[in-house]
Amino acid sequence: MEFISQHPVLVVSLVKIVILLLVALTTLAYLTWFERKVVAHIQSRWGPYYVGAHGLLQPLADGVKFLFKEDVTPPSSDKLLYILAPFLALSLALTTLALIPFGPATIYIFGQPTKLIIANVDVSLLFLFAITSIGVYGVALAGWSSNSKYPLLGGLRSSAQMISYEVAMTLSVVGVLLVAGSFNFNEIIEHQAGYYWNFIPRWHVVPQIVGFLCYMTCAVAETNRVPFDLPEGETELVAGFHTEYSSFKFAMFFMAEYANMITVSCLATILFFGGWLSPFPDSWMWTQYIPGAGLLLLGIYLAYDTVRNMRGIARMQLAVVTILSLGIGALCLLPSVMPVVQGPFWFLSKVLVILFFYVLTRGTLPRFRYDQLMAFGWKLLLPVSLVNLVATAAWFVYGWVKQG
Amino acid sequence: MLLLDHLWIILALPLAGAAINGLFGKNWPKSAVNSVAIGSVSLAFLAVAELVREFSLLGADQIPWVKSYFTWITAGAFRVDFALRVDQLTIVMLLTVSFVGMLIHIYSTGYMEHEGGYYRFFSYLNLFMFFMLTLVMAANIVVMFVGWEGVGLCSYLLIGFWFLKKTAADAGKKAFIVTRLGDFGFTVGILLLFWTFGTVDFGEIFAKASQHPVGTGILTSICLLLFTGAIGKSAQLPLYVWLPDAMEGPTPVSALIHAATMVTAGVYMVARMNPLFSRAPIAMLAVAIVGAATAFYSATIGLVQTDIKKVLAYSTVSQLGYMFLGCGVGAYAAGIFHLMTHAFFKGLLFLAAGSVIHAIGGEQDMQKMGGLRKKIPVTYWTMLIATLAITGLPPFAGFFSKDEILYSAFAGPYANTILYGVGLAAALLTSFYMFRLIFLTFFGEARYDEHKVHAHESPKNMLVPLVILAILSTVGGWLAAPKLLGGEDYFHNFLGPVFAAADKLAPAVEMNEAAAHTLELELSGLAVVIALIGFFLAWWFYIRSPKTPDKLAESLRGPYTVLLHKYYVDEIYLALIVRPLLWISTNVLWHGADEGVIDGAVNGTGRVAREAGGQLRELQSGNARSYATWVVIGAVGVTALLLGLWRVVR
Amino acid sequence: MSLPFILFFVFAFIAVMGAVLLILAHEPIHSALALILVMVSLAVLYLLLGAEFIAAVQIIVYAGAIMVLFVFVIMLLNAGVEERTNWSKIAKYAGLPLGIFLLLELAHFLARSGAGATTANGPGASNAAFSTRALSELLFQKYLFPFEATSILILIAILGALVLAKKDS
Amino acid sequence: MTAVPISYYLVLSAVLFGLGVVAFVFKRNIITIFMAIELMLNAVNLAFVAFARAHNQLDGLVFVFFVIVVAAAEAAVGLAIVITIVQNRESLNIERINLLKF
Repeated sequence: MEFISQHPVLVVSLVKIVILLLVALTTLAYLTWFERKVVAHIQSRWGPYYVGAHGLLQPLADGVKFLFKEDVTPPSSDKLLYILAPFLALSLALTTLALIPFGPATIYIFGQPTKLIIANVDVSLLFLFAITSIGVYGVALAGWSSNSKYPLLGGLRSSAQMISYEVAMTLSVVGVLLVAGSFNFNEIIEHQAGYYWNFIPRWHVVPQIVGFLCYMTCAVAETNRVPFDLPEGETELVAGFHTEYSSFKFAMFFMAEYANMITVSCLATILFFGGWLSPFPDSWMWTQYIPGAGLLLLGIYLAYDTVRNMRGIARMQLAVVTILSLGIGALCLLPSVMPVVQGPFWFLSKVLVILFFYVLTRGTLPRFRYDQLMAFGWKLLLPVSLVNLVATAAWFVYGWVKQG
Repeated sequence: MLLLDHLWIILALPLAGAAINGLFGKNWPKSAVNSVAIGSVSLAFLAVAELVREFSLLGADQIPWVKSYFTWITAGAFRVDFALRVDQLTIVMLLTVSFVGMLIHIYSTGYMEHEGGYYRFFSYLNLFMFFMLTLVMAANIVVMFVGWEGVGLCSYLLIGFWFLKKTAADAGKKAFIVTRLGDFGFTVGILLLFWTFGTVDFGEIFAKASQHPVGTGILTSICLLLFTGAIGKSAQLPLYVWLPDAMEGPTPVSALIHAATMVTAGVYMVARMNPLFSRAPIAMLAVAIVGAATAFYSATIGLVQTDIKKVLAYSTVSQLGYMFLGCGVGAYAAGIFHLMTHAFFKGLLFLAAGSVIHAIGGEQDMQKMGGLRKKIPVTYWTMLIATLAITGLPPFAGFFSKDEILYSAFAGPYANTILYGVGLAAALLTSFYMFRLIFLTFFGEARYDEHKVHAHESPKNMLVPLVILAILSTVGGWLAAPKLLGGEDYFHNFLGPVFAAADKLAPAVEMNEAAAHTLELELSGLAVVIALIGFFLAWWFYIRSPKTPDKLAESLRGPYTVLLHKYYVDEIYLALIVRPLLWISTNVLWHGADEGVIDGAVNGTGRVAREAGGQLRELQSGNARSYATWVVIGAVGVTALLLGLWRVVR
Repeated sequence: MSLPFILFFVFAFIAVMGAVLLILAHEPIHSALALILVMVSLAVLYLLLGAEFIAAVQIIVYAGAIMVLFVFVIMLLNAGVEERTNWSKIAKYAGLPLGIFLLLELAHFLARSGAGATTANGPGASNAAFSTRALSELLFQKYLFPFEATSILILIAILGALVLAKKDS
Repeated sequence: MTAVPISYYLVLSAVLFGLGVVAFVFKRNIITIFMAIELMLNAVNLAFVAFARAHNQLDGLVFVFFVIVVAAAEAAVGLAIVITIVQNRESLNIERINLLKF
């Protein structure tokens, strides 16, 4: 006990971790719902609809399903690794979230002042890359330990793919590092404060547009998403590295994938879209009300929807959601809470936009061929990001901008 | 100030040319090789011109302009920068070397047209330019020495250019080795210099030297040693023997290296070192004596030679003698001036001679020429001009330079009547054998087989340099035309600063203006008369009554043969030096030291190694794990050792 | 027992265990994982020593690239249980004692020198993190030439790997 | 909060190095032997960092950096070699690859 009182930081971090985990896992779950909905609408379907209002309970149902399915372990598999792999994948995917700053505001937990970030490391970006680079093992080991052909191929493919695109990804980010002159996320974000002609925000997308495009492409590839989802390309290797996996282990891979999506989107937001910075000049005071107002409007619409369309149990469920959003909206309008909320709100909304882009690509783009994938990575992305890097460096050397 | 800041460009250009031609030229068409070679050299010349322009803008306090590029050697106190130095003397040399060099490059394209190893030739030629420019621009004696040896190397390569011809190869070797004798002295001189002044940089040396008392033994010995180098390089008595043989090389080479530039390096060096020499009167006397002696001596040999290039070679030696005489009597400017004019007219003479040889299909013996006047007019006229110049007839270049030297030998600060007399005699001989050459070559009836050989004028690219040089050897002298001959003595005023130190030391000559002028007039008149006498003798002997020479040869059989065999010097050297050396090398060094000791040791080592290997190879089980273990054993041993040492340290 | 000590001992133990596993494992892939374990724990120790950048690089390059390469090759060659031949007698008998001996020697030696070092400037060096900026400045100014040299080395390595692994058609 | 004495780290690195040596001698699988080498390199790196900390000088870290880079190059080439060996000799056992002898 006294050990804990000696190290209050530990306690605070613990609390924060718990909160973050809860939020993250729910987000994961509802991300699947979100994706299915969007894809469905792209294909002019309804998507999940019957479990709960607008299928809002679908993720829950899926989770339950996964939990209660039989967990098959292939006899010829390498048991240890077979079990280790999914844990590795998921835990690493979630760990990265610890480095993400959600807002500038300082909050108090047990009277301990602390920021909206779990680990504010000096070299956060490097650490994030470090963790993601370890993430390869989850897939590779899964492929290997299943001791069967398709998973092996899938594992090989995905590890090759991840290594290849990691290079380009890192390089495309270095440009931003040059501009910001720091590895620390908060510093990078703060460096993006200010406005061109005091209304266009000084985000890094503007000077680093090339880097951003490279980054997004690599990010999609890193997370094995369409159009780069060859490791689990159904038409080629059944389900790739997790063919042999079933039940909750499979679910873990699934969650890991979405967690990676979130991480990568957060990273994009931080590096290129000014993280928790508001897109509007601070001089415009009314922007402070946007979060609350937005949620209130959403609540009102939901209320209307509830009354108008919903019947029976669905109506209650949606009512709950309505009350939640109205309540949170009202909460956000409290003068004490408002400043705290700004950062997270903008951050999350930006992340959401990028995730939407993700889903959009998935819904619309066809899959690459493997050699095309490799050629694309090595022969196009890598050179381009290198050129971008060199250009940025030259930019500084010949002093066209001031370094942050 | 582009070039003042980037002096290295001037060096880089020919070097690049040499590299490109040497590496890639083999399979290139001649045109390509030409453009590279000539291009680089002409660019170098332009660079020099630009340099001169910028130099003219410099204030007097900025001269000498020294630029140090990097530290080349440092060993204790011994520190050598790769530094370049530009002052008036350098400028003169640069202009001469680069310009004459360029002309001769152009000439060579015509002369070497039908020779093999075309690219090789030009690569060497460019390399030579590089080293010569280095020598001239060096700011310390070590860099100068690099250039010094470099030109020696190129001379060797180019003399032996037709290395399949034994005489040529031998001549190359001879040139290299004989020069080396001089260089030995030079090297020792350098070391002594460093030992005395603790630096090799000219500027510092001169500064230190100016505090040094006059005529100390150490200074004298330094100067004498350096002068030994000059003797070797500029073919003075007694090391002149290599130069005549060097004529085995292609004529452009003789013109560039053995007349215009390299052989004058010695003179340049002496002039460069004037603050030292002027502090060592004995050394200066030695320089003057050697110069005068050589001038006369080789002129005598020149009288009877029949090979046209040999004659020119001996004349070169004697002219170099003049230059040294000039330096020796303290008229450095005059010496350098003669160097320049000589570069013009002697270069011209060689090129013209080459043109003659070219014209009658490679014949070099003057007794097989004659009557070429009509056949090859341009060559004839240019060569005539050159001859007039070298014999010192006004208003040609040679007149002024020679006249100066003689004047200062007679009435200069270090005047010495005997030397003057010798010089005058040499002048007489010079004009005689030069006109003899002209008459034998161009006058009288053709002594070659008209049916076999069709004498023809050389191509444009050979004639153009001739003409240009002819013009220079005509007007070149007026730069230094003294006042009373209606000239403004630009040259001296220009070089003044360089030799200021020397002139300051020189004993004053008590003589009033008028007297000086009259004396100078008389002397130059005398010189001209002497030259004319030489001309008439030659005319009498070879035009008027061609029988006379042979009669004379009959009546003076002894001296004639002696001269014909060049005083048997080569034979003497052979007997006294070469043979013994050869014997020692063969029996002691080769069979004794090399085969016995060194080879024995090497073979012994080999045998031991083989035996040991035979035993040790058993360890090579081919099992990498065993190897690994051996490595570990080694590691353990080393660590143990370290621990032991650690204890000792503690 | 303060936090750094706890962390040190925990991760030191993990590292040693990893190394031992590396030796004992029969399957190369297990050895690889053990080695990854060692590397990660070493990275943590680097953090303890305040070398954040190196820790990150250690994980990214070593664990994230090099070891992935190893795992990849193992998967590619499908390397199974290694056969325990014992044809090298000397390795069989002398190997272990030598290893232990060297270990002891080194420990002795390093501990001494380390003690010397620590006493040299104050017992227990401070744990303030090394600044990455300073490191980079050192790397790109004092050690610029070695840096470039290594880049050339990498290039050559890439070419070499290509040439070796390429199926000569 | 007192820091861990440097000598602890050094001893640890020595231990790891020793284990690396043992692995190097005792493993038969070429790839594993490679890993043993990597392990030794890591041990050395630890020592480097520890010394850097002891003297509060960054040069040690730079050396670690270089070691890592070189290790990467070595792994790339080495594994390529391993692949070729296996393609030619169908065995990963280093004791079977024993042509390199008198």
